[in-house]
Amino acid sequence: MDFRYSPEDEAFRKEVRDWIKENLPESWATEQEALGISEDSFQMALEWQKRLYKRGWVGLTWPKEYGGGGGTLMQQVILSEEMAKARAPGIANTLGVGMAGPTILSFGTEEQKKQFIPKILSGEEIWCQGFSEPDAGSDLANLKARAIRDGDYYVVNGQKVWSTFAQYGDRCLLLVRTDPDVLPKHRGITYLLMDMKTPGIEVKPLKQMTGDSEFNEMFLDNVRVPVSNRLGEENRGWYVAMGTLAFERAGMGQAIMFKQVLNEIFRLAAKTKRNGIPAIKDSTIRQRLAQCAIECEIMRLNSYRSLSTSLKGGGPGPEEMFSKLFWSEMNQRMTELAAQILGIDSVIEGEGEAQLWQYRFLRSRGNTLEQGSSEILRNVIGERVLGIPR
Amino acid sequence: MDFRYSPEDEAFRKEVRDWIKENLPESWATEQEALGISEDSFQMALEWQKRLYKRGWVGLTWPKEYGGGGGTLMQQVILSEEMAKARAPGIANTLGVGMAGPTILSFGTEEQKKQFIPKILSGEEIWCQGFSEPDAGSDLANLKARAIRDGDYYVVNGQKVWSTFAQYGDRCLLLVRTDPDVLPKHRGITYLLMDMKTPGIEVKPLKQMTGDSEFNEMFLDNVRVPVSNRLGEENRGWYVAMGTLAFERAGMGQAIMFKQVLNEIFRLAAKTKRNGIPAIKDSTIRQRLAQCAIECEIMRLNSYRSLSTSLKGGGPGPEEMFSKLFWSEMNQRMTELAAQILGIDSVIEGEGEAQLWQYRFLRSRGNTLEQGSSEILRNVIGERVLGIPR
Amino acid sequence: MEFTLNEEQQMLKGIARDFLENRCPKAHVRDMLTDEKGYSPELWQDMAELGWQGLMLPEEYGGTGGDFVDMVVLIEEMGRALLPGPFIPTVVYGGVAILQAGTSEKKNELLPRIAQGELSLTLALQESSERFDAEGVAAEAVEKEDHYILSGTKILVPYAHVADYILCVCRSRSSSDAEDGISLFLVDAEGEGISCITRTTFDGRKLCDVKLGEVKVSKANLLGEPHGCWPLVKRLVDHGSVAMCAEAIGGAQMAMEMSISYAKERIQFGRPIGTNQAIKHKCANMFVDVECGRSIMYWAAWAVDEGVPEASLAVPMAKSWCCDTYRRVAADSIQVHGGIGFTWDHDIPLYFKRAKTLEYTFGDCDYQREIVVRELERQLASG
Amino acid sequence: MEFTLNEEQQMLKGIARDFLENRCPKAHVRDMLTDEKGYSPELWQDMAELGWQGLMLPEEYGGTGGDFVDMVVLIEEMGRALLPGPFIPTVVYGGVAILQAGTSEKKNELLPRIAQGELSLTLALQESSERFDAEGVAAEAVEKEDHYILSGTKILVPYAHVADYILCVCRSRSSSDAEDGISLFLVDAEGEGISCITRTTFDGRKLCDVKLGEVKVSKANLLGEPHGCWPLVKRLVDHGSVAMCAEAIGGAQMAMEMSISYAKERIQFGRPIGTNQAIKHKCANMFVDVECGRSIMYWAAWAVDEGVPEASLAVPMAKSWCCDTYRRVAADSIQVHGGIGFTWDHDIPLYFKRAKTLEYTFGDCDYQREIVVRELERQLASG
Repeated sequence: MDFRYSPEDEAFRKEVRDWIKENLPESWATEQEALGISEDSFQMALEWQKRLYKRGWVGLTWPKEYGGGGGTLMQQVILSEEMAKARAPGIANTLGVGMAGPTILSFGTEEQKKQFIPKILSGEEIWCQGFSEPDAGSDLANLKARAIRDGDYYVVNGQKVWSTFAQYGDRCLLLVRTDPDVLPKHRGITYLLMDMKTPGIEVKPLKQMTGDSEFNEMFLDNVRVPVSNRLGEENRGWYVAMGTLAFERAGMGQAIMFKQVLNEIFRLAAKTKRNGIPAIKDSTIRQRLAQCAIECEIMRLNSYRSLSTSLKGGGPGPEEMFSKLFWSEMNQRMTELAAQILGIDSVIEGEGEAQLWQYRFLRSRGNTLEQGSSEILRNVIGERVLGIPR
Repeated sequence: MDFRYSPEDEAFRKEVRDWIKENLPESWATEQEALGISEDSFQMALEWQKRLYKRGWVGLTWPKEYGGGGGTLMQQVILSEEMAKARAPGIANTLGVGMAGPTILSFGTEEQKKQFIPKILSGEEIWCQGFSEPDAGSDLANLKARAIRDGDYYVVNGQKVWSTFAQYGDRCLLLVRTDPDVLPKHRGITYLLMDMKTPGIEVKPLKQMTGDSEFNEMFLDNVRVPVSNRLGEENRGWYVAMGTLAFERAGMGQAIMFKQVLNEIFRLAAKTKRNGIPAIKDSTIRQRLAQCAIECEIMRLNSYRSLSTSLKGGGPGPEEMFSKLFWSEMNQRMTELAAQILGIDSVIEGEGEAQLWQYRFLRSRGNTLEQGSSEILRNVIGERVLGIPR
Repeated sequence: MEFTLNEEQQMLKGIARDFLENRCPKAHVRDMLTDEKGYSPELWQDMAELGWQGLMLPEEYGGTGGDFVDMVVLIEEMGRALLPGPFIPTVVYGGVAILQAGTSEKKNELLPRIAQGELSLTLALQESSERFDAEGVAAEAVEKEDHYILSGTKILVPYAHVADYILCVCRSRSSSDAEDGISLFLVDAEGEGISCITRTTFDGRKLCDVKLGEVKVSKANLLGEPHGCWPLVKRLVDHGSVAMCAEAIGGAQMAMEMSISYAKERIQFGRPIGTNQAIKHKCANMFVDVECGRSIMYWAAWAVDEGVPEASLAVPMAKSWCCDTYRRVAADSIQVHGGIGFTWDHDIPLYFKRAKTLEYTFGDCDYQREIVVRELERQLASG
Repeated sequence: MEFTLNEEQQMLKGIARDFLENRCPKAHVRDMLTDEKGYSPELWQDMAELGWQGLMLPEEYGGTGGDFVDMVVLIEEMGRALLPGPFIPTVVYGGVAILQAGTSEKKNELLPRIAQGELSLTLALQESSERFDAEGVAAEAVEKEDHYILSGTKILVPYAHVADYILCVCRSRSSSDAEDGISLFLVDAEGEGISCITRTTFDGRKLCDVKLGEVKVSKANLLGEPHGCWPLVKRLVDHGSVAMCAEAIGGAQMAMEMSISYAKERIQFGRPIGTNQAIKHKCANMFVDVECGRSIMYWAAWAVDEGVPEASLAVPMAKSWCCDTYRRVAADSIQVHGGIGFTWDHDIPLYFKRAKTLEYTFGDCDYQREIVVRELERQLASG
């Protein structure tokens, strides 16, 4: 057991730091979150992605032949760590790089890889997704958006919800039903890569309780998707989709981001009075601060364990199975603590720091719902990891 | 809404207080709990029951014709309150008065009432129960102890567990299977009143994690129970049993008992140092003390609500549906708090106050299991009270 | 011993529910989120016609002579409907203060107008110290001939921007005992020297910073004894806290009912989601918490109304339990509803936000628990 | 970057599990509940033959030269088996203290005997003040020619009744800084003036009150610098705390495995009880908590072993999380098992009781969290 980084790793880290110092405008470090979900925020993310892409640091571990960086996993981790420490903005093509790319690299044809991967990395084509439907949330296999084969095309009709970033999307990861009769239902699902400019697609933003719109409803009316844009075989889309979800791991960068949020809460507790005394002098606040700090540290260590297992070529370790379950509930506790420290100021509309905490607090309620609710994730752990029957 | 007692009630209260002052030896107030589950403790309870019986205060609300007191519900509540305040010992025939009597009064024949009720009240016949079996715990309807009709007798074979006070029992509330084939299974169950002196009964104490034995295993080998001792119809015992469980309400006396335990914890916190300072100066301990105090008070108020509804002749109110769920989990929090205040002293074997808290702490773990586990009770609330499907 | 709603209370509850379902649907609540006043004067007038503003006032002042428990029955329904507006400030702070401490002239002048829905009042207590006790009162009242001059800044004053009168808690005399020297003034909100900055909570309520810049107030506008008003102020806060408990329980009840319905109706994996214990047990816990909250809330209401000593424990206990409950129930309701419960257009987030605002008003649940322990220590010490 | 067990560690783990399943079954654990010594000297000897007491000692002293992480791998298995006895006091307190601060004479004299299983040691730190910091140390050591005279009373000294040597933490010099003036003495447990009262915890461990009645200790038996031993004592406590975390995680792991098995096997209502989310999700939570505990426990072990500054945060974090986890997992295991899990003869209560004892040793989880915040405040203040 050894938690030290090798000299090569540290050299790469310095390279990253130096580059960030030169390329990341100082104000960007905090500006993006303040901008919320907006066109301005998206444009900043796009510009940042372009700069990173030029340096070869989008898709750092992806094959060079498709525009990737050809780097090591360790380098990728260091890159994420440093980006998080510098509070760099996110990239624009979150879903493209986080989900579409890895999925196409795993399941796509050579043509598909050549066609899509480079533009994912450069940000030329922004990806969104269309998985859930009104009656297919936790029960995703129940999806009904129907695709009927018509020559070299699938003709798709149906409705999607919770389509992340569909308002900015050029292309879409789409799950459709190609066999309506088969049981179990997940055997009749096909995975398509849909061009968002195809006629018949209508996107309606879905306003969240925060007031922002990250998600959308998407209505599909006789949308024609070429069969060549099918990923994997017909009716085998479920297996591709399950592969996709495996790429949604929380990484080291996220752990560091939480640690920074924690430090902000500490500073908030030091400067905010609660019932007449600084919040940080209050034992019950201190207990909660400590608990959040412990959980943040555990998240970091779990990421190290995953990394260490991956570096040795092992499959996902136990700690990866609950990473999202863990941080989503932790984040609710953290943002609730910040709100409690601020007290009534956290519920008043306005501007400035209190407003940011208000946003984070409200937004965190979605964490335990999106990408598998906590209830579903506990089922998965109980059934798939611990082997308890359904 | 009015939380005051009427002058008549207050007069009765004074009568009870005066009587207790004359009839309850001072040392008894604390001695019984210190004696634990033992023959001495049982004999004290029996003596106490006899004194109360002589005064007409066992079964205060039961009809006079069977030896009851013919009093009002309000008087019964006041009696319980005062007994709890004086820390009077429990009576010996807990199960007889708490469960057997009310069940026989509701479902028994005139002969059964005349035969059993007076001796329940006087303590001449101590009752125990035989419901659960190794494979019928939460799933009580799955019970298998088989009773086969043989003339005027049922011949019973099988095994029971968690038989409360079977070691002292003269008579037993017994659930047996008379129809092994019927579905749903609960339609083949019969309710018997078994004489514990019948040949073929073997009782083995079941040692709990506290070291005490409140419960027993009971082995039945060709035990002959007269058909005249059947309660209700053959194969209809389930409905009688469900009626029985309804009598297991937590009452006002219990609420007061918890309030006294709470006060003890307060005193404990005041005199016990924790990390160098009195525990009561520690904010996190204070928060927990407050939460326990609030819960104790809620339990008292819920009892008042039940009482008020009953006085008006109404059925059980919503608060009765979760009384046991509520206090069992509250008691775990309370005893865990006391243990935490004592710290390491609470885990060391010895004598005195710490030992009593250790016992209470360990014993409380059984609260969420006995008489319907918390999981089962939440199901019942969800399904029967809220109408959510199974 | 009587711990059930009487017939009149049940009738009041029924009427209130029908009226508010009709007149205060969620569309109205949403409209008020961005409304400058934050409430509908028309609805206010119609409530007055139902006798709501006068519910606790004696008949001689145009009221119906109910008690605080009746009021709490009504407020529970307002919480269920998320009714916005200055009802509690006007009726519970203003009405109770004038009724309990006003001169007969003030009573005759103001109470009938409250009952008729002509007046809106509020209470200005808190200051930048963000304390809830007497030590937090720094705003000064200096005696001068037949009047006082008030100066200082009050914060978080509910609906001061639409108030006709503001009850101002000021320090009129310095003393080693912080609770001594507190006076309560009935201040004309239009009076000279008063300025008001209005802030909106995320559930659409209005909280104002009220600046008292040398405001001249006649001695006739003193409420209660000069310098000795802290007990009255505390009583007002107790009334207000219990009113908030009622709002919380009413709101939690509604969020729970919505969750239970959704648990029965929403089908996933071929069966209602409520068949899963993760959902079913959440609903069961909501039920337990809400019913327990109802028990302690009504107990506190009765104790405050009767002015019995038990009130000093009942109020912080109720505030802590009911606000914890509302927060937990609303959060779990989002979880039961899944993604749809996280959207702007769904009603559950309105309850979730309201729960937070109530929780932080007059001290959060930790604070209330600390008060509970202090009071219990005092009681145990005095035997 | 390497956060997995290496091959040797995995082998050690496997051997330990097999050996302990065989030699320390629950029947042995139960026998020891009422045993006067509280452990089996025979088993102790066999463990020494496996090299366990010498695991962390250099080869020159008869050890195998492992590190503290290796030791923690072993102790995790001991926690799983609920092995009673003075292993941690002897090996972690005694062994580490002598290795880090002993003179070469003492090392040569004692370490080989530890490795061979000939010696049992313990640490006497706490006193009636029930504090865990230097201010709690009141026992005095008065210098006199070539020796010190020790007086005072130490409490909660593990297995002092069977110890050959007791490491006594005493105040040898008064100072305004409580951490200054602390010395550590290696005291012959049979020495004149020492008396020992043995108490038994409900999980069968022995904790002794050790009275130091003018005990004469030669200067040769000083460990480390006189007056400057608090950092060493703290290091010993850190090692001990992490060892307890390992015990906790090993025990919690076993309680969890038993619960999962029971959830799969126990049939009620015609199906395994684990099909109910109330049970399934409890098991899932156990799994998350235990795995997280393992992550932070190994991190703390590495940090303590390396002596890096991160240890000051890692240790209280690990102690708090691991002990919380053990308590929760054991309590939930009783609940999963139902009535049978509440009986004396079932193994789960043994884990439940062990969890409580570990929780309260060296400060409960609240205390650890308070230390975490203090340390974080210090770090943030110093940038």
